[in-house]
Amino acid sequence: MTSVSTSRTAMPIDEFAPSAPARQKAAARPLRWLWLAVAAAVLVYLPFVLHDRAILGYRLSNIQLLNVGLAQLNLTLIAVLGAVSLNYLTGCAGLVSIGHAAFFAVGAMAAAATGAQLGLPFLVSLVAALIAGAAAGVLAGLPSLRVRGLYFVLSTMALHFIVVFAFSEYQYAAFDVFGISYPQPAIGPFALDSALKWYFFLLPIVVLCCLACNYSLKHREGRALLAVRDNEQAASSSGIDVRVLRLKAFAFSSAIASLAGALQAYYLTTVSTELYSLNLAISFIAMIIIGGMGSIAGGVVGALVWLLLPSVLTGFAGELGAAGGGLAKIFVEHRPQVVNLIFGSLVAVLLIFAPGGIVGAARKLTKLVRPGAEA
Amino acid sequence: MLVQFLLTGLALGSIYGLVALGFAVIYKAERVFNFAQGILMVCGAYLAYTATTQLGLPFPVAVIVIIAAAALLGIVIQFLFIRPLSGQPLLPVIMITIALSIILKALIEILYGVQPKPLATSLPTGVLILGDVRLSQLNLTAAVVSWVCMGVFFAFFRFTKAGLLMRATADSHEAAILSGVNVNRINAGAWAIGTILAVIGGVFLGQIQLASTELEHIGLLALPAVVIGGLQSIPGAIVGGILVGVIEQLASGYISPKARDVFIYIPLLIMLLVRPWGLFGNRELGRV
Amino acid sequence: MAATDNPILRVDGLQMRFGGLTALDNVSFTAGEGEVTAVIGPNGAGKTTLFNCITGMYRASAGRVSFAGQDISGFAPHRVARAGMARTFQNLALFPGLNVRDNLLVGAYRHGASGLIEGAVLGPRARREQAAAEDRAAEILEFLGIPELAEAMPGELPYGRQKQVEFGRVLMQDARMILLDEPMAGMSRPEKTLMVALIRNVRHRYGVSFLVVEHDMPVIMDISDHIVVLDFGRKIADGPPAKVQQDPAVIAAYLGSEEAGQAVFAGAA
Amino acid sequence: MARCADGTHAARRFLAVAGAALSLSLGFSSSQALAFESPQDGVYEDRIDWGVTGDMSGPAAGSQHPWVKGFQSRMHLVNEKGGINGRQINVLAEDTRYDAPSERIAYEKFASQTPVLGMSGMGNSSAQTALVPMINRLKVPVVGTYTTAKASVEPTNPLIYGGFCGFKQMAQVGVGHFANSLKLDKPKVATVHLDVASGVEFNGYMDEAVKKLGGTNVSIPIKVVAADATPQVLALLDAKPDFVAIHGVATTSLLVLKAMQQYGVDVPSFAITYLGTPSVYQSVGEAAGKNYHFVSCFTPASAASPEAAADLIAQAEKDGHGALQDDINFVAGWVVAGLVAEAITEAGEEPTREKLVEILNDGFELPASGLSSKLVYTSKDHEGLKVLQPIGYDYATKKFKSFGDYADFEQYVN
Repeated sequence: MTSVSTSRTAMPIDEFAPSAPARQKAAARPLRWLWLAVAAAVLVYLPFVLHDRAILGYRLSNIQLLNVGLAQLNLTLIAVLGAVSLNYLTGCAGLVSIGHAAFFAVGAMAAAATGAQLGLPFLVSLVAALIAGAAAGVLAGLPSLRVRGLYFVLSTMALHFIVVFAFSEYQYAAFDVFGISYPQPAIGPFALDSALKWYFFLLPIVVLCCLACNYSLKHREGRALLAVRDNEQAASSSGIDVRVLRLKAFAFSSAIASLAGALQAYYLTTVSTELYSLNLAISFIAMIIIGGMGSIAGGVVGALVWLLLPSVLTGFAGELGAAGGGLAKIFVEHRPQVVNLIFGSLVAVLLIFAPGGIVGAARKLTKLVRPGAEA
Repeated sequence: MLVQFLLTGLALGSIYGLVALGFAVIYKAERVFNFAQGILMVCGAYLAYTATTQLGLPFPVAVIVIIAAAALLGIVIQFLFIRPLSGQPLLPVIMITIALSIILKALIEILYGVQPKPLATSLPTGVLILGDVRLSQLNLTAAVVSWVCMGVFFAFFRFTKAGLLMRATADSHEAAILSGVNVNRINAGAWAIGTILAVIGGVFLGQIQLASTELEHIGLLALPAVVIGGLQSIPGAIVGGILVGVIEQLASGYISPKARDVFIYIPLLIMLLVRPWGLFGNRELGRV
Repeated sequence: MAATDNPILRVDGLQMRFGGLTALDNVSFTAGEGEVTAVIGPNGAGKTTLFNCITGMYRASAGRVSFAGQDISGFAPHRVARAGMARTFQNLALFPGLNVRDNLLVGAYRHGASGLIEGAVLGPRARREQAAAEDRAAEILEFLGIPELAEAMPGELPYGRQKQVEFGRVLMQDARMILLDEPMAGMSRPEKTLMVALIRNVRHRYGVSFLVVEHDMPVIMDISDHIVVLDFGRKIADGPPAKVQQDPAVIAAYLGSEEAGQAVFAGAA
Repeated sequence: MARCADGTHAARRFLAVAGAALSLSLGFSSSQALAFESPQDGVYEDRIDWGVTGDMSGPAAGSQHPWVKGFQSRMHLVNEKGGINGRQINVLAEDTRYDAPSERIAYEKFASQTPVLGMSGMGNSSAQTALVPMINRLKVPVVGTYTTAKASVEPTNPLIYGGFCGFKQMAQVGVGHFANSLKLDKPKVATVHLDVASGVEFNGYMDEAVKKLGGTNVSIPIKVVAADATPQVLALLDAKPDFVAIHGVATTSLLVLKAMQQYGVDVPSFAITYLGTPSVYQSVGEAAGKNYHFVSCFTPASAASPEAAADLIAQAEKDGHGALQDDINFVAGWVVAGLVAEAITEAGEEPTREKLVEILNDGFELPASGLSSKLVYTSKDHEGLKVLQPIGYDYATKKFKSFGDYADFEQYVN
């Protein structure tokens, strides 16, 4: 209590000696850059591996590449946007939503109106999707001013059905029964006409969105969101306007989801109303449960597992072929069902035994192994 | 035409109401919003297929087998999936019921295959003609059975010790624990009842159509039903079910089948905003 | 100095009814600028209800609250906080998902203006505010004597420490008045001594006014300048500690009999 | 640091673990990797890879799953008889859950990841429409689609070949046959259809076919997850049609038929091909089912001549699909696999995707086999199976029965 400052305002930085953890952090910096470089290198090289089906000239079998392809990776990147934005909303802001697929639909509609109907450039229609998503997010968040908990969840579900209805009316009125077809996306003269180009277009968007979510949580209003999630009373008595902040979080999250929806629509070239089912919304919830609620990494990991694991399982089932006995035979015969069964069970087991999802479990493990490591 | 729609809606709504009632019982007991209610209904259709077609049991015996199996299923589900999560926040509990529905659907498809199965129960199939109005005897039977089930259920709650205990437990978990009630057993009982009600609904829907996992989507109409009626309210679930049935008929009949969802979910949204506790629920809940 | 000379908080005829139950019945008092005002009373006297009405958690059925010259009756909690009033909660209100430093940083919310997007894109204002808040948090942790706990999660800390963290968050708000709801409850004797010292320190250094609900009589008598006594939602006494301590109505309210009541206050005399 | 805010650490850790797993799996099998053969078009020394996509666990699984099984059974038979030019046909089946993204993933997988000579299936018309640009780019031929989207055949795409009866022909044959046999001039028709893309499309073809005869068609939509068809049947009563066309899934058509019976709407009806399964007839019962037909370019085993159906029945039993042998979708899969086998055979000793396309595009014909009508591809028309016949069900013998020969109904198709 001897080192207390006498001024009421914060002390200038140089007068303040860094505390022990802060110093440790500074020492860890070079290692951190190394890690980032390695990660970047992997992310840049990965699509070429999947495209050429080889690493450094060594041809790899499909199963060695875990039965994963580039199209899948691109769709996974788009799903990462969905999962991360839902995790921002649900895990970080504490607003459970089963209407996340609706924002994908909103993005696809915004892109259809601007890109397909008005013929505006691709990037413009992505911006339109962001704006439409934010606006729709505010609308979807309005019930949070009146109801909470389960009732709020149900309002998002109601919203889902209403948006899907609007989408199908729009599709049938303005487009073909088979769906809305989007023009070839291009950035200036550069057309996104191959899976590789798409990957390198999507990757920075996804990384930036993840970083944006992450940074926002480390600053004033983002942190306030976490506070609201953890204890609404204490948060509001710290001067946080809970209602407005929730709407902002909703707009932020759904803008990203809507962007993802527009990207998905362009990527698939044609989308129809059936794509935006309640199952899609549920799959995003499953992703954040699997990955881990309340962290950006959880959203990323969850989307990876949800989109890639089925093909890995299917791939191994294919390898199993006629080799195995009774159980293997069921697996091969009912492959899609067994994959679903494994997925449902995975979610249930994680919920019961590892409520923090894979990321939470990994954190616990590292804590056990290296008790001194960061929390 | 209006009378016809209303009556058919009433008959159909009775089935929804039955499923919704099962839903409300589970919710009341454990605050579990059960997204697996739809697939539990599907289980009913397949249980009926097994009992009548595969095992060839006479219908009355089949009914007993189906009900016993449903009760067992409910208890097993409560033990394996729900009990470990008791006291957890909203989302994990919702999600585990979704996981449960994925698991059950996969198991059904592995056991029975993905093709729908025709049900051959000895339920009546004829038509009842009342003036201009025609009601299928099957729908009518479904409605009557639903009402009988609801009646039995009320009697159970009002007059039996187990029912009283359940009500007491639903009102206050702590008080029940303090007075030595085995809450786990009560909750398992609620799941058994909820599953039985869903399964009975499933037998009828399976008979009206086919035993197919796609019936799940029809079963999920119990969700808006129960919310419109009031999550906490047993009569609310039934009224909500009937309302959903009638809205469905009127929307399909006068506007378009596609409009059904908006005509169910827009009132739901309005209801949530204006009167979140539903038509019959208690006020205390869910407001900011 | 008498509270009425220079009041920062003026409560006027406050009334709170829940259904048929009257939790606060026409309560009026004032709290002086730079003073420690205590609210005492037996269990169920309406102390926490009073706090909740003042801070906007409850909307009072009748009556006015003015704070630093501003009428804050009917303000939502965040507006009360922004007006310069901070509070702690009876049963601790920390953010379990945030570590100690972040818990404190939330307290700095009202001093910033940067939004979600500014944080997301690392806008200059967001970074500036963040740096300022972090410095302030480090300073306060130092002041509380727990700089080594910055990275700890609140759930890992003993109760007394958690209370300190909550106090720290309140300090981050740089409020003109701090409402403490049972700050000593569940604390050990040394922890209580520390807390008393903290309150004194803050008051003297920064001139912050306090409104305190507390059961520990010796502590109350020790730190307060002014005491308000509630019983069954009504104010039964109001004055400096020495006077209130002698008030027969207060003593009776506490233990039903004057002798037993005197014993309660004896330690503080 | 906040639990929520600390993303980068866990992400980093995840990448590390993933990297480790990848390198482990590489090291584990690097010896094999060197010797790994990589044929572009899925043709190996001893086998040919062929892709199949279908909904095996989603909303259309009830009809597409039997189709995949039928395809696989036929290929088992082909393989048991020694394969094609000494190579076994290896069917790679992908479950696409009636989902456009999954269909996309599967197609790209067939292009390069597990390269195939060609593929069949693709039973979601929206997904198919979405895939047309991708098919034009990656050039894996699609031989035998389970449903043929308009965008796939108009304009004629050298890479896409229909393998199912078209909605247009279903409408033409159904309308033509009923107008003729009921001796109707200007028929009044009602079409009950799902309110999804294919239903709206079918209704459009019905409009066209009926208009040609100077008649009228009323569209009556129904929802996929309907639990009751009273509104639809009341609309039917209102329209007083001479006959009814039904587009839907098994559950909805059952509802419609039962409700028709309940209201005593005793008019003949015909359904689209996909509904030709015994279970529909069995659950609807004889009273309502005797006047109900479906139109199809495939013949269910029980309606075909014993010789024509012998292989199918034997193989279905052998593969454990006995219950499916009379399912029209199983037959369709079986027929398409036959088409594929024939095309591969004609593509020669060393088939490639290019050769396959050449063979099919230059004029390709399969005669009516007893299980299907004749199939014709010309460079201008890739629809394939264009002649259909109405089929009914005989409740006494529990067998399907056709109303003549495919040739008898050719007149209605154009």
